[in-house]
This record gives sequence, structure tokens and C-alpha cells, in this order.
Amino acid sequence: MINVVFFAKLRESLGIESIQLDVKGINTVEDILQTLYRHHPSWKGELSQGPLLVAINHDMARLTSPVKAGDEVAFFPPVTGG
Amino acid sequence: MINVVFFAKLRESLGIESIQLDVKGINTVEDILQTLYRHHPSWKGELSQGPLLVAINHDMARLTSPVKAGDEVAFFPPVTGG
Amino acid sequence: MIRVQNQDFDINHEYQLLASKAEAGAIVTFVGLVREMNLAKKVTALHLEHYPNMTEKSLRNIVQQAKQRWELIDVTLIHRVGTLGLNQQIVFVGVSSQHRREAFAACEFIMDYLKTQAPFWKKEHTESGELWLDANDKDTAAAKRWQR
Amino acid sequence: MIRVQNQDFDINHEYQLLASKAEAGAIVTFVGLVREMNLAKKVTALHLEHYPNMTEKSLRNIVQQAKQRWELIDVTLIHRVGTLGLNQQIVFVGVSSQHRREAFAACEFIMDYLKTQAPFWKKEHTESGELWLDANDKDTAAAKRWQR
Repeated sequence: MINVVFFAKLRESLGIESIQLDVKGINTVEDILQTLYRHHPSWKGELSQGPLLVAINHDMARLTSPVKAGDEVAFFPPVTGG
Repeated sequence: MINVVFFAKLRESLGIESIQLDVKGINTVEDILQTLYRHHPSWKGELSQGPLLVAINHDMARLTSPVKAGDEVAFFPPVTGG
Repeated sequence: MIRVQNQDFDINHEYQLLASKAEAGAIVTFVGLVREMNLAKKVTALHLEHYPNMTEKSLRNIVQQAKQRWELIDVTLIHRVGTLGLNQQIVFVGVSSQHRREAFAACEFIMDYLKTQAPFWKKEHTESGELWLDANDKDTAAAKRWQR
Repeated sequence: MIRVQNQDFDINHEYQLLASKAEAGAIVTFVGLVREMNLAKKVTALHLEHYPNMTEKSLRNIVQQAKQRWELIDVTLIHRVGTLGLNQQIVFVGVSSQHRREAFAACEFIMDYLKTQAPFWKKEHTESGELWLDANDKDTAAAKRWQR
């Protein structure tokens, strides 16, 4: 399983905080997005609306970064704290 | 009269806080120094030992700056506050 | 010392901790406050979301980088999350060092990196509704200055 | 607000004054303390002399320059004179502005100019006697950075 989590505007617009995906067929962050789009076609618009940041296990990553079972993959917009 | 004042290390090494000079023959800061050297030959060493700053009526000035009766002329070493 | 917390912080307490070391000659602090006006809208409150664990890890990493770049004595970094009212304190960065140059540089560096790298997101409550803030080009440019 | 005084100042009080304005989004403060070691000598106390009236005029002029260069809300500048013990506070600079960049720049600018232009002189009391400090090339270089 891969734990996918969303933050801020994304979490609100998708109406979901986290989702667990079977790792089968998923090798990269990009594969996660494709899987999500297949299950929820409407998410494609939300997730590609602005710059999309991704972290794997609390470290910043890229769409091409590899993922494996047990990973926590987070999607969020650019940060605005401080 | 011109009121000449000294600060910090200069005040201590000359052993004097202020001195009043007759303005006669004094047109510039440099003239003040020459007058002081004439009256106190030993001061020349003290006053030319390091960088010497000068202010006229609380504004920074130069050795060539003009002075007039009633001015307060201050001599001091580079500042070290903060 | 790094903290992410709901509750407010006490400037004086944090300052006194930094000042208590005998070798400290310079202390620079930064405090960010909820401003009344932003983007020409009247703000009534601010909501701050973070990513538990990742945010703390990111802040530790930023402070670590500052300590590697400059000779510092101590760094305190506190960032609040949750809902904050007008004029409330959001973030505190305090840096002590022997000389002022290092404390100024490190304090500003930490804020510039926090603004662009630490997972915090702001939602403003204004008179005309709620609005997630967008990232700011000025902040991106500020963080870039430190690259070498 | 500019003050030259013998007595100590209260960081918290000064900070709260700066933070009390609704438009303030960023507050940067600098505090300079009497350090235990300087030039490898153990310091027991510090004596600060100034030039009454000229010092205040010089500080007003420095703060005025900062306000002309950056959009600031408020500036507080307090410098102590007389004899100060170890770890005591020497100087406070607090700047509030809408955005952090201006507050950081102005606070550092004021310190760099104060260090090279305001008539203050420090005499250190050390275990081996009293010593007037010499001006510092690093401070001269720091002030030069702001020339344009």
C-alpha cells in the first residue's frame, strides 16, 4: 500500500485528506497521479490547476521519483507560511 | 571665542576636556590645531597618533573646514559604539 | 530550539534565553504578525495549516543549514499553526552570535527559506470570504539570493 | 523614538510598542550585549562615552536615512552610555514594516551606520587594565555596502 495525502487548497478542493493505493503497477509519483485520474477523472483538473509539489516520506520529491510499498506520498501547493 | 572639546582616548591622554581659544588668527580647523601645538607642544604627538576626527557644531567636518567665533569644535578618535 | 505549536509565544522569554549565554554579543530577532490588510482586502483572521513531521523536519534542516554557513551561538524558531486573529504573532526567529553580521544574515536566511520551503499554508479569512494565499515571487527571489 | 540613556531598557516593552500597530507585519530587532571575551582578553566591564547632543543628532540622521530608503512603520533606537557590566544590554534597534525585507535591511543599515558614524566610544575594563577600543575595519566595510 501507498498512503497518499493532500494538503491545504488541494485537500479542500478534492474534499479528501488521504487515500490508500495498492502499489501494484505503481513505480513513480507520476504513476500515482495516473491511478488517481483513472479512479477520479475530475481530480485531473484540480491537480493540474497550479504548481503541484510532492513529498515522499517527508522529503521533497519529483514526479519521476520512485515510490515503493509503505511510502507516504504528499501532494500540496507551493508553501505560504512565515 | 571658539570652544574646543575632546573626547574618549584623546580627552584622557591630553588630560583636558575643553579649552577656549581666541578666534583671532583662526580661520580653519587646521589653524586651531596649530594654535594648540604652539601652546602645548606635547599635544602634537597625541593628536597625530591615530586618525583624528573633527566636528563643528555637532556636524562632522574636515581639517580645512572654516570656523568662526562661537563655534564648538570637537576632536575625537574614530567611533566605536554599538 | 524548534517548535510548531498552536499557542502563542512570549517574545521576552525567548529573548532572555538567547541573551543568557555569556559569549553572545549580538541578538537578532524576527517576528511575523497577522496584518490587517493584505492584497487590498481586510483580513479578519488567518488559518495556518502544516504537514506534521515534515514541517518540523524541514525547519530543522533550514536551521542546520544556517548553522553550517555562519558561526552562531543559538537559534530559536517557533511557528504557530491553527487560526490566528488580527495582529497575532505567527513566527519567531531569534539568532544569537558573537558578531552582528552573522546574526542578521542567519535570521534573514532562515525566514527566506522557511517562506519557500517549509510546508505551511495560509488561508485568509476576509470580509468577502476565505482565500488560500498563493506563493509569492518576491519570496522565491529572496531565497535565491542565498544560493552560491 | 531615539534615546541615549544610562539606564537599562526593557526589550519586551519596546517590542510591544512596535507590534501594537495594525499594519505591522514584520518586526526585526537587534540587541548588542557586552561580551565576556574580546580580543582574547577577559572583559569585566565596559564604559561608553558619548558626545551629548551630537550623538542624538547623528542617530536622528541615521534613522531618517533609513526611513527615506525603505518603507518603514516605526523605528526605535536606544543606546546606553556609562559603565555596563558583563552581559548587559548596550543597544536596541527595532524596526517594524509591512514586509520583512524592509525591516531586515533598515535594522542592519542603522547598526552599520551607528557603528561608524555615531559618536560613541568604548573603553573595556579587562583583568589586565583599561583599554579604549580601536575602530574596526569590518565595520567600515559593512557601512560601505550601503553606499550607492
